[in-house]
This record gives sequence, C-alpha cells and structure tokens, in this order.
Amino acid sequence: MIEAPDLSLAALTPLLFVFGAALVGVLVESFAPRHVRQPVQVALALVGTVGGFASTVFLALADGADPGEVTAAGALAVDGAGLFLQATIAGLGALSILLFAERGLDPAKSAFVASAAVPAGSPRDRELLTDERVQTEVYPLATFAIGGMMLFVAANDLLVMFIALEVLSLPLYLICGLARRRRLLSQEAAVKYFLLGAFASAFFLYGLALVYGATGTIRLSGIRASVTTEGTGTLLVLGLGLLVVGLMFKASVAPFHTWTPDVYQGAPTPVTAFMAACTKVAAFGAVLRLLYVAFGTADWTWRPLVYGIAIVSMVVGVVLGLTQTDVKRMLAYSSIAHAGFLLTGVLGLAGSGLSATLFYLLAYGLTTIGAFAVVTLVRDGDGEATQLAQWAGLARRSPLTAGVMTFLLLALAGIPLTSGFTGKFAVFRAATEVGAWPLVVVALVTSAVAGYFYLRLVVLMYFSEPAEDGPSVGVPGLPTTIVLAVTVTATLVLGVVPGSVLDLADRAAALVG
Amino acid sequence: MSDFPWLLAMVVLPAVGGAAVAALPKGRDAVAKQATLGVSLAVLVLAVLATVAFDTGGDRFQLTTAVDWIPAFGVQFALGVDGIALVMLLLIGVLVPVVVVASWKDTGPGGRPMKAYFAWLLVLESMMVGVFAATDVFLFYVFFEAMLVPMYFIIGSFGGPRRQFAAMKFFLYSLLGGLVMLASVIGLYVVSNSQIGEGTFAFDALRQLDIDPGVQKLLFLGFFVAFAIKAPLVPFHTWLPDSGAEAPIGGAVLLVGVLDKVGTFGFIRYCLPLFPDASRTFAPWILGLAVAGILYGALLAIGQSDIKRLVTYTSIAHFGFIALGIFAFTLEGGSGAVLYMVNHGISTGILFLVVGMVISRGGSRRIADYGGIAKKAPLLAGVFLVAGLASLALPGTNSFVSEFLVLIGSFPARPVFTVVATVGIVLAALYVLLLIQRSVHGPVRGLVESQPFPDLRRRELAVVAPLVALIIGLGVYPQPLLDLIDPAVSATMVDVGSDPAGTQPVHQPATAEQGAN
Amino acid sequence: MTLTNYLVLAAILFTVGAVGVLVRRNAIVVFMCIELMLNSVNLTLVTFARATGTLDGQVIAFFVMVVAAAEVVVGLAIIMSIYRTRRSASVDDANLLKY
Amino acid sequence: MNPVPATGLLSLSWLLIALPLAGAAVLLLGGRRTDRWGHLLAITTVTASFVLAVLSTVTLAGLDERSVGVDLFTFISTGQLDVSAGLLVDPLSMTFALLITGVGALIHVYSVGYMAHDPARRRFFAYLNLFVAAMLLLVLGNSFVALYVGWEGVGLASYLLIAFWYTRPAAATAAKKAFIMNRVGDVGLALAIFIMFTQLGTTSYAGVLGSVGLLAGGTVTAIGLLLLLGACGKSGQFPLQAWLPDAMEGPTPVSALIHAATMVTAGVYLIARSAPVFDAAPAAQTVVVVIGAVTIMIGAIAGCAYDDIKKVLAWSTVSQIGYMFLAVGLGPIGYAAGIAHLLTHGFFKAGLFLGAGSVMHGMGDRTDMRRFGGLATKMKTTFVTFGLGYLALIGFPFLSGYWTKDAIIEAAFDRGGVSGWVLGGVAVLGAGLTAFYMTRLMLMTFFGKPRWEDGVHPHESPAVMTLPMVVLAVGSVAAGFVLVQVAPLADWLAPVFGEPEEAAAHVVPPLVVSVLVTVVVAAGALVAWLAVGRRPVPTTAPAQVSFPVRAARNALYADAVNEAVFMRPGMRLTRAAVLVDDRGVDGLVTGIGTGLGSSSTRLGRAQTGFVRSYALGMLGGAVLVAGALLAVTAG
Repeated sequence: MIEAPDLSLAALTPLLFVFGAALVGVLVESFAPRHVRQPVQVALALVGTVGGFASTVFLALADGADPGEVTAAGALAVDGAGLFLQATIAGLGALSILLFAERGLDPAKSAFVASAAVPAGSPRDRELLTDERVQTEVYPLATFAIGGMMLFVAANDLLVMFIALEVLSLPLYLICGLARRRRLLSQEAAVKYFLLGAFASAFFLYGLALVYGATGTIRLSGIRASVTTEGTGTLLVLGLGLLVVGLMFKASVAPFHTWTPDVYQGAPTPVTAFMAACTKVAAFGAVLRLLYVAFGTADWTWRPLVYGIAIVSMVVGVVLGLTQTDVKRMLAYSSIAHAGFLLTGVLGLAGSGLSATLFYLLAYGLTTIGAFAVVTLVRDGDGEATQLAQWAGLARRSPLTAGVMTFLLLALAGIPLTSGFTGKFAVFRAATEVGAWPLVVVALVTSAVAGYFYLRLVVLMYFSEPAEDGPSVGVPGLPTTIVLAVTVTATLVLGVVPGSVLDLADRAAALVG
Repeated sequence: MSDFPWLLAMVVLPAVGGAAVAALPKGRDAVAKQATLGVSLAVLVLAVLATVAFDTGGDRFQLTTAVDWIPAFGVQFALGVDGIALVMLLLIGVLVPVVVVASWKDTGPGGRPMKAYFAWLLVLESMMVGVFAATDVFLFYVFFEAMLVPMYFIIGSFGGPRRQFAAMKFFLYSLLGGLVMLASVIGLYVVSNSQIGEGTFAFDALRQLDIDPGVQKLLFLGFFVAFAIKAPLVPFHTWLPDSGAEAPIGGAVLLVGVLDKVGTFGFIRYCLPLFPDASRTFAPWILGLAVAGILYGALLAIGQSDIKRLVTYTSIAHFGFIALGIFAFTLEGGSGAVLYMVNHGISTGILFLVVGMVISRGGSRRIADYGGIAKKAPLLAGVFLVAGLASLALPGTNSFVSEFLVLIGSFPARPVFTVVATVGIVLAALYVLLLIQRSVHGPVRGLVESQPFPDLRRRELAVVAPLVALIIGLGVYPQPLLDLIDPAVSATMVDVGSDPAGTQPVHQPATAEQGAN
Repeated sequence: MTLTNYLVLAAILFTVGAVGVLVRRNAIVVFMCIELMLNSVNLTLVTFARATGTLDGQVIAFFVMVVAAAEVVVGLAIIMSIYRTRRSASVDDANLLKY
Repeated sequence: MNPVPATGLLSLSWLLIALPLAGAAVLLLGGRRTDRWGHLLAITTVTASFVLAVLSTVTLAGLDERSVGVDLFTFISTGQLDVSAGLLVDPLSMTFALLITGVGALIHVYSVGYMAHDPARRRFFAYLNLFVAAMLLLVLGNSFVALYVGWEGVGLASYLLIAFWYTRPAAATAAKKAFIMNRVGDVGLALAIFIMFTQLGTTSYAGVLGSVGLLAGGTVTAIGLLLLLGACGKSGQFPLQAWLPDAMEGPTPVSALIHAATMVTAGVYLIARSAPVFDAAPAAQTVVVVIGAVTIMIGAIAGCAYDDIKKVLAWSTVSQIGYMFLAVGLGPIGYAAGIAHLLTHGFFKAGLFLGAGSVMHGMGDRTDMRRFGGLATKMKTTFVTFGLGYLALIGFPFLSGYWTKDAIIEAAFDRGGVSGWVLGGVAVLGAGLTAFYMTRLMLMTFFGKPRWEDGVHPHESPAVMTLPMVVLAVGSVAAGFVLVQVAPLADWLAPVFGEPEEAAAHVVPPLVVSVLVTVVVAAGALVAWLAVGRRPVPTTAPAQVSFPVRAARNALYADAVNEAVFMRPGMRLTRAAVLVDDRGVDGLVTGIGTGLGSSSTRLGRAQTGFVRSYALGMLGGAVLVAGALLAVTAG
C-alpha cells in the first residue's frame, strides 16, 4: 500500500493553468481545422498565462500564503519570491503571446513561418511567404516554455530544476527557428541556441551529480543542511560551480553570453522579446533559489565569484554594445549588461538584495518587451528594419513611436523617473549595504558608458535628417498596442510612484525550503 | 500667504505647460510661443510672491511642502528654500521669459518647427526649479539627472552644426558625474540607515549625521565630482565650450546661466554641510582648481576665435571665482559666491544674448568676421559694451559687488590663492576689451559690411532692457539680495565650523564702535 | 575496483564529450558528443547512488535519459531544417550572425 | 577723526555727483532726440555742480570742524564687511571738487566749439559728464571702496573717450591699452583694500587712517606700496607710464580734462588722502619719491624728442605728475606743495592742451609740429594764452609754476642727506629739460617760417573756444601766487595734513633755489633756441641721430619692454593654453571615448559566429568559475 505524496493542488494552480493550456493547445493542433487554429491557440495561450497570473496573485493575497509551503513531496517551494517571479513570468508571458499574435504589421499577417518544414528559399517557401497560414504550434510551445519557467523558479530540488530547465529550453530552441522572413538567420539562431543550450545543460547536470555525490541529496534544503553541518568540500564546490555555469548561461551572463547576440538577432522579434524578458526572470529566479536556499549559509564561497562575473558581464555587455549597428543586437548586449547589474542585487543581503532583484527583474522585463515591440513596428520592404542607420530621422516620420522608444531607452539607461532608475537604485543600494561599493561604482561608471549606445539611437531618431528610402512605421494592431500601452505605463509608473510595487517585492522577498 | 505651496506650483506649472505646448497640433508655433511666454511669466510672478512670503529672519528652510514619495526608500517629495535657493529661483524666473522672447524669431535647423523647443524650455524650467527647491537628496538627484533630458534635446535638436556631438558629450559627461554622485547618495543613505536606524534622504536629518572621516572623504568626492563637472571646474570643463557653442542661444543662456549653477549650488548646499571635515580636508586642492580655472579660463577666452566659445570660457573663469568664495569658508566669501551665481547668470546671460544677436545678423561665430559694429548698430554695440563691462566686473555693474565680496572674503582666510586670483581681474579686462576692440570697434568690415546688420529691434530691446536694468540696479544696490542670502550662508558656515558672524579683523579699529563708516 | 574509478571514467567521458563539441564540425556529431556528456553524468549519478546508498541517483539517471530523448527530437528537427536549406550539416557554415 | 554728520547745504553734496550723472544718463538713454540741446544740458549740469561746489566750500570754510560726512545708503553689508555709500566733505576733497567742476565746466564749453562738426557730439558730452561724475565720486567718497568705484569709473570714462573715434584702430588700441594698464594698478589698490579689511575690518578712511597705528610696520608698508601701484597706474607713473601718451588719440578736450588736469592726478590724491599710511611707512615713501624722480626724468627726456604737439604735452604731464609724486612722497612738508602744484598744473596744462587743440583746429587736425611754424600772427589769442601757459609751466618767475614747482624743489633739498641732494638735483634738472622741450614746442609751433602743407589755412578758433583758454591763462598766471602767498593752501588743508611745519633749517636757502632754478630754466630755453630757433626746422625728423635721441623718441623703450616681457610671452602662453586644452584635456576625454570604441571592435571580433568557438568560451568560463570557487574555498 503506497501512500500518495502530499500534493497541495491550490499551490500548483498557476502551473496547472499554464501546462493545461499548453496540452490542450497540442490537442487543438492535431484536431482543430487549420483556419480556426490561430484564434483558438491565441485564446488558449492567453487563458493559460493570464489564468496563471491571476492564480498566483490570488495565492499571494490569500491568507496562509506566507511564509510559504513546500509541496509535491518537497519538490516545489511555493513562497513569496516564487509567487512574485511566477506572476512576473506569467504576466510577461501573456504580453509576449500578444506580440506573437500580432497580425496587423507584416503583410503576411504574422512574424512566424507558414510551414517550418519547407526549406528556406525554395520555390514553395517563396509562395508561402505571403500565405496567411501560420505554424500555430508556436503558441503551445511558448506556453510550455512559460510553464517550464514558472516551474523553474519554484523548483525546490535540483532534479525538478533540471527538468524545468529543459522544459523551458526545448520549446524556445524551436520557436527561435520559426521566423517568416530571414529564415536562414532564424534557423542559424535556433541551431546555435540549441547546441550551446544543450552543452550548458550538460554542465548543469554534471554539477547536479557532483552536489548529489557530495551531499547525498538533491533537495535544496538538504544541501543547505549538509553545507551547514559538514561544510564545503571540493566536490560540492565544483558542483556549485557547474550548476552556476548552467544557470548563468540561461541568464546570459558573461562569459556565458556568447549565444545571446546571435540568437536575439536571428530569432523572430516577438520571440526575442519573450526570451529577453521571461528567460532572464526565470534564470535569475533559479539563481536566487540555488544561491540563497541551498548555499545561503556558505555565501562566502560564491560571493567573490558573483562579484567577479558581475563586473565581467557589465563591462563586456557595455563595451561590446558600443559599436553595434543592429538594434536587436544592441539590445542583446544591453541585456548582458543588465544581467551584470542584476548580479549586484544578488550580492545584497537576502532581505533587501532579494527584493531589489525581484523588482529589477519585473521592471527590466516590462521595459525590454516594450523596446522589442517598438522594433517590430519599424519595417521596410523585407520585414523589420533593424539596422540602426535605417532609424535616422524616425522622429519626423512618427513622433509617437520615436517618443515611446526614447522613453524606453532612457529607462534602460536608468534615467530617473523611469522604472530603470528605481530598479538600479534598489540593487545598488542592496549591494552598498553589504559593503560592495566598489562594485557599485563600477556598475555606475559602466551604466554611464552604456548611456552612449542608448542615446546614439535617440540621436539618430531625433537629430539626424531622415533618409529618402527610410523604413516606414507600421500601424500596430490591437495586441501590440496593448503591449506598448502596458509596458510604457508600467515603466513610467514604476519610475514615478514605485512605492507600492517596492513594498510588494519587500513582502514577497522570502524563500522557503 | 506662506502656507500656499509656492514651490510646488513653480514646479508643476511649467511642467504642465510644457506638456500642453508639446500637445499642440503641428504648425501652431505662434500659440506655443505665447503660451510659453505666459507660463514663464506666471512662474516669475510666483517666484516674486514666494520671495515676499519668505521671512529672512525665519527658519533655514521655508515654504516647505513634503509628502511621502517612495516609502520603501524613505524618500520624500520635499520642497523648501533657504535664501540661496530662493535667489536662484528668482534668477530662473527672470531668465526664462527673457530667453523665450529672445528665441521668438529663431528657426530650427532644417526649418524644423520650434514648438518642441518651447515645450522643452518649460520642462527644463520645471526641472531647474525642482533641483534648487528640493530638500530631499534623492529628489535633488532625480531632478539633477532628469534636467539633462530637456537640455539634451534643446542642444541636439536646435543647436549648431556639431549639435549631435555636443549634445552627446554634454549628456554623457553629466550623466557620468551624476552616477558617481548616485554612489555617494546611496552611501549616504546606508550611513543614515546605520546611524538613525531607518534610511532617509532628508537634508536636515543627514546634516545631523556624524560620518566617520574616511567614509566622509569618499562620499564627498562622489558629490564633488558631479558638481565639479556641472560647474564646471578645470579640468572637468571641456564639455562646456562644445555645448555652449553648439546650443541655441536660449539654451546656452540657461545652460551657463542656471544649469551650471547647480554645481556651485551643490558645493554650498550639500558638500559643505554634509561633509564638513572632508570639505576642510580637500579645500586647498579645490581652491587650487578654482584659481587655476580663473587664470586658465581667462587665458583660453583670450585665445578663442569663436565668440560663443569665448563666452563659455569666460564663464569657466567666473566659476573659478565662485568656487573660491565657497571653499574659503568665510561668510563674506560665501555670500559673495552666491551673489556671484545670480550676477553671473544675468551678465553672462546678456552677453550670450547680445552675441546671439550679432551672430543672427552676421551668420558666423568667428570673431574675425566682424568689425566696426558700433558704426552700423550703435545701440547693439552699446549693449554689447555694457554686457562686456558687467562680465569684467566693472564697479557699478552687478558683477563687481559679487567679485569684490568673493575676493575680500577669501583674502583673510586664503591670502595666497586670492592674490593669484586677482590676476584674473586683469585678464578679464583683457579678454573683454580684446573682443570689443576686434568686433565692435575699428573700421566697418567683414560681415558687418556685407550684411544689412540693422540695429536692435523692439523685441531685442525688450530682451536686453530688463537685464541691463538688473545689471545697474544690483550694481548700485545689491543689499536686498544679500539680506536674503546671508542667513543661509551663515547657517552653512556653522555647519562647516566657520565663524557665522563673518571674518573677525586682526585688530579692532578705534572707530569700530561708531560703525565701520 | 573502487567507485572512484567509475567517477574518473565518467569525468574522462565528460571531457571527451566536451572536447568533441569543440573539435567536430558536423552538427549531428557535435550533438552526439553532448549526449556522451549526458551519459557520463548518468554514470556519475549511479556511482554516487551506490556510494551514498540512496536511490535518487538512479532515478535521476532515468529522468536524464528521457530528457536526452526529448532533446534528440528537438535537436534533430532543428538540424534537419537547416540541413535541408543549406545542404550541409556543418556548424561552421552557419555563421551569418556574428560580432 | 570721524567726520561729523553733514547738515544744511553740505548734506546735499551728493548732488555734486548726481547732476552730471543724470546728465550723462539723459544723453545716453535719450538718443537722437537730445542731439540738439544735449551739449547745453551737459554744460548746465557741470556748471551747476561747480556752483554747488563753490557754495559748499564756502560753507565748509565757515565750519570749525572741517571734516563732514554724508551717509547715503548701505552699499554692501555682509558679515563683518559693512560698506556704506557715503561722502566725505573736507578741504582736500572740496579742493579737488572745485578743480574738477571748474576746469571741467570750461572744457565743456570749449568742446561745444571743438566738436561742433562731429556727428556724435551728444555721445561725447554724455561721456564727459559721466567722467565728471565718476571723478567727483573718486574724490568725495568716504571709503577706499567708494574711491575704488570712482577710480574704475574714471577709467571707463577715459576708455570711452580715448576710443571716441573708435573707427580708428589706433584709438581703439590706445583705449584698450589705457584700461588694461590701469587695471594692473587697480589690482594693487584692491589688494590694499583687502589687507585693510583683514586687519581692521573696515575700509572707510575714518576707520583705516584713524587706526594705522595698530598695524605692524610690514603691513603698513605693504598697504602703502599697493596703493602706490594703483596710483602709478592711474597717474601714468613709472613703470605704468606708457599708456598716457597713446591716450592722446582721444579728442583734445579729453586730453586736457582727463589726461592732464584731473584724472591722471588721482594718484596724487590717493597718496595724499592716505597720508597717515605713508607717514607710517618710510620705506613706501622712499619708493614714492624714487618713482616720482624717475618719472620726472623719463617724461622730460621723452618730451624733448617728440614732434607731435600733443605727445610732447602728454610727456610733460607725465613728468609734472612726477613732481607731484616727489612732493607727496616727501611727507608732511610736501603734501600741500604737491597739491598746490597739482592745481596750478591743472590750470596751465589744461590751457596748453586747449591751445594745442585750437592750433589743430586751425591746422586741420594736424599735430606734427614740423609742419607748423609762424602761427603767432595767425592765431593771436591762442598764441598769447598758450604762451602764458608755457611760461607758467617752465616756472617763469612769479607765474604759477614758479611758486609751486620751486616749493617742491625746496622740499626735495630739505629732505637732507645725499638723497635730498639727488632728488633736488633731479628736480632742478627736470626743470631745465622742461624749459627745453616747451621752448622747442613754442618755437616750432608759433615762430619761425611757416612749414604748412598745402591747403592748410590757419585761422583763429571761435570765441566759444578761446574764452575758456583765456580764463585758464589767467589762472595759469595767478593761481600759484594766490595759493602760495595770498591764501596759502597749506593752511586750508591743515585739517587733513596737520599744520604745515616750517622745515627747521633749509638745507639750501629758498632764494638760492629759485635763482638756481631760474638760471637752469633760462639755460634750457636758450639751448632750445639754439637747436630749433636759430636755424630752420626740417619738415621731416632727421633719421641719423645719436642713440640718446633715438632712445628718447622711443620713450626710453618702455613699450618695447612691455612687448618683450608681457605681451609676446603672454600671447605664446595663450596659444599654448589653447593647444593644451584641445589636445591635452579635451583630448583625454575624447581619447577615452575612442579608446572604448576601438576596444569594443577588438572585443567584438571574439564574437566570431562559430558555435564551436562559443562553446570553447563557455568551457573556458566554466573552468575559470570552478577554479575561482576552488581558490576561494582552498584559500
């Protein structure tokens, strides 16, 4: 007679929502007629993500949510931080889905390929280029990825963490390759992401094995216990290192960032937005859990490491970003730099550091989705015009678009009265509190330098004369409009009156397990 | 009367006005101008009323408004002014309308509409008021950085040929300074957190902290670098000539006249009271920079061939004087420095405006292209001369009083630096008179000959008249301003540990008790 | 024959796989090398399971196999699609995206 | 020695300044509307001030406490510094007020004729009024700050008037030169004020001069020397004399009023006013007399060599002010003498300049004496008045110069000791040189054969010009006698300088001195006659001349020295600074930028696009991470 493991379905509702939606989506793909799939899939995905978001919020506000519980035989930790991150991921995921669903911009009605199986450049491919059909699998795939991310940040156990990692990664690899235009780039991005991703997860796995060997358990709490009692042996430390490598890869922290620019540039822009926002949140969620829960009592081991890679990431991201000529690539390097800034928050104490990082993730995710959404608007003959030079004089053609982009760029640069500044201030404050002010100074200097490449785009849009055959600014359909409205509003609100959200993050800043 | 939130109104009104102007439909430049002028005049009125409501004998900070802004960080939206900030607000109130009228006929490069320009002007005004009126360090920082954005667009969109470069250099240079200061701001917060138990940014609370000297030095440097870049002190000055030369005249006036004062204002408002020990430690070095700036700036001004660059370099020299007065730690020097901040705003403002009028007639910034202006445009030449004399601090003009105060106030405390600084008086005469000799005097030639070069028009008269009046008026009777400034500076002297009553003479003259005169 | 030897062997296999990823050009082969790395980890896991006397390691190994299978599916799909376009499976040919 | 508060008429003394100032304001702001009657207004204001000055003087003379203060308003008051705008009415200041307004009024009248045909006459009168106001502030102010304000005010007026014909590059340059060299002096004055404030906490005459005793000797000397620097700048004394002759670029009435009668004597006023300081600082006094003596010679020597009538008069002014410095440098025995000479000089030098102006007026604005000659018959009034001024200047017995200059020379001898002999000698020699160059001037201008260029028709100037000349001529004749014999200036100034003590025993009896001087003067005149009177004067200056002459023509190379020591190095320094700023300071800034950019491209190459190199990077990173962790845990 086997007794079933404890399973608090209430605590799992968010995940159930999302995964449920994904599974139904798969069924729809196989049974629903093609012409209805697009709307149905979009609806499903939205239901799943929004439902997930709603349920996390509900869980967070319901009584007894704090201090959080461990469920599913201790595999999952449902706590403040976890819920905050899940909500963030679900919300950002919903926005990304909206970007996926945009049909107003591309003459072919979608950013995704009609049929991925058709070789790029073949005659069939050319005739499908303007076909209204869409590889609607992207929606369930994206939903799966979102589910994986939400699982990732709730994982209380290295194995679950690994599974979640794969669940979020594999769909991403696929949808990276599904761009309708510039398919070669898209496919190349997919291959690179896949091979390197798999490579990285191998490291993660090996680290898992070593930690398991050193401590005899894969439960974070167990690891913590043994670290506290038996201290840190070589095996354990090696394991920690490899685990960190695996996670930092996903978080696109230098020196594990190399895939980021290529994939961000090659992938369909909505997917890039999705990755830039959600993947980063998920990866940092896992990093926080691993470092704070499992190795929280041995922080002296990883503190210098994080210190170091934070600096490397900021410097690499900023310096390489200076000379980029492609908007998406530029934003990719900016995301590498931001990973560095986030790490300064990770350095902070479990209290302010955690809440600061949570806030930063939210702010950055929203802003970056907005930025990529703007990128989808600026188009010329063959799809999006991502060359910086093409943006010259955009402010004349479409003051609104230029204004929105400028605002979001200022947020990324961390100018006051934008969410970017609030976030930066939070993480830097946390780092200073633990005496890491030299790191903060480095971070501030690098963000000053980073100002250059954000402003370069502003200079182009406003101060340069427009080129005759410059790109046109598409009129966004409802989905993209919603996304832009939400992100810009959020960026502004989080910059001007961030109080409530900061408090929320403060209250959420708790990890169990 | 004093319970009305004057300062809040002065921050909000232009901001709203700016938004409104920006929202105007295309091609409504005329409306934009009138609206901008109206708003800026309203702000001037508010400033004057605020001054009336201000009680010179009262608390250090008055007309205060404070609401919690970001409780998580203990940030308050707290406004309030002491005499120092108040006179700066008055300066802003005067300069902005003048600038608006001065820019009335300007046309953007490539004929781009000027609507945005006026909108940005108003936004800038709001930010400038905020930065001087903030009594919460975080809020100050927010305005300090946000202020860059409007100026960035003013320079970048409506400036001269190299405006893109200039705007970028201006923004990045200032941003760097600002971010270094942010480090100190955060540090200050952390210190307050450890000392008071809860982090705060309230100026008055921070002033009470006693910070360990080592930490103090670091925090001081953070603030100092930011302000030294803004002010700017040599060697952090090279962005100013580019920005000042490329900015549209109106922008240049506000940039040099007000924005840069945030640096010197920061010295006296934040560096001295918050980090007295560090200030004393670094004073000799800073005085060195100040004096170096006086001579270096003047020399470079003499060497310039571009009128606008020349004016910016003269400002660098003047900022040297201001810093000298501040870091001499005497009441007379400090008051002189603050008065200097106002006067320099006026005198350099009018100098820039006149230079702008000359350029708008000739269409070139090279001094060599002009000559004998006095013959064709006597009125313009006259105003030019007045502006020049004000900038070389001739007695009877406003600048004399402040320069004299700075020097006589610094001399007792820092004789050597002061003596070297006085050489700047001669150099000032040199660069002004050289400019006059080359462009205003001499036979009519160059563009003055080839261009129509009309004399001042009505509108231009309206622009310069109030400034000339102020130059003379404040030159003859500066006492009202000094009465505003003195208490605040005196309080600062207490913070930094100097005699709040001023410099006691070595000997008490027999006639002292009958009053010095 | 002690357990350490198994661990060492696993480590060697892992290294071999890693080096293979670096030196081989054919995407399929590169992918195989990654599989090799995963399986070396499996070996490590079961070894440790033995050493610690817990079953977790062996369970994990099964999970890993499943995941690996899933990766194969996705991986081959991607590699196929690009192969059909380029008529080449060399990872070095795919470098339009750089700098 | 605090002044007593003013009452009645004296409390209106501020009108002395306000009237001309108002005139200037009206003329400058009024614009063309005032062209017709502007000059009349200007004359009225100055004349009114003169009348008021006379009345005030009479009132003052009636008081027994002859030091009256007028407090107007608080100028600057912060901390310990409290400067009130106030006036000090005492014999000294009123003496100057009379001179300024009196001569000023006359020259205003003269200018009506002289500038009759100048389109910008209104501006000219505005500036003149401005000058009078500033000059009155200078002498009437009750504190060193007030003096400083007036000091720079007259500097401005002088700048504006020298550059009156600004289209002439020479005028513009001369004006700038004058202002700059004055500024150098002003720095000295300013520093002196700073020291006063530091030491005594006040800058008022009452406060400072009353408590010189408190100060350490060194401090007093420092103050004295700094004041002297200021005085030298304003009064064209060595080493700052070079600007004065160039200042002749201005219209001649300006030269007469500003650069002969009044402004340039402000230095003398400053030293006299600060008498207590100098009395307490013998070292400073010595420097004063030395500078005075040196300048006497420089002026006299240069005066001998120039052919430009105005330049000669200018150098003569320099040298005469040297006499005054010498006098006031001698201390109590000299002050009154110096002031007396200042007044008489004011009369005859103004007269001479007006005469020169009249000559130029007749000769079509030519100033080269080599193209004059034989004008005595053509312009009788001018000749006579000029002649009287000439006699007065060279010290012809019983004319003004005779009385006042001899007094100085006596005082110089009475200093006793070697220095007394040297100074006296210099003074006498100077008198001789003066006689030489002035006689030369007379002969070349009014006697001998006409050497006029064609188209020049000399004619007498209108009455409006000659009348002032006549008045001044009378003054030149009588003033000296009056001031020394009839109503001794020394007694009038006693409240300021203390009772004039007779030198116990004259080193050289006065009679001997005056005889000696007269002889020397006669000799000088004779030599001049031998040089230019007897034989015809070449219309172009001979080229091959001995070194002394060349040196004299170049004013002893003062300008050359300035060029070499200040201007050229200064220019080089400026150019260097510009280079440093562009390449060095700014270069560093932009250098960082470009450096980052290039490193960016270099780092970017690592992003090859090859999966395998990325993987390598990751592997390397992994190794580093592991290594780092191990290092941390191990160490």
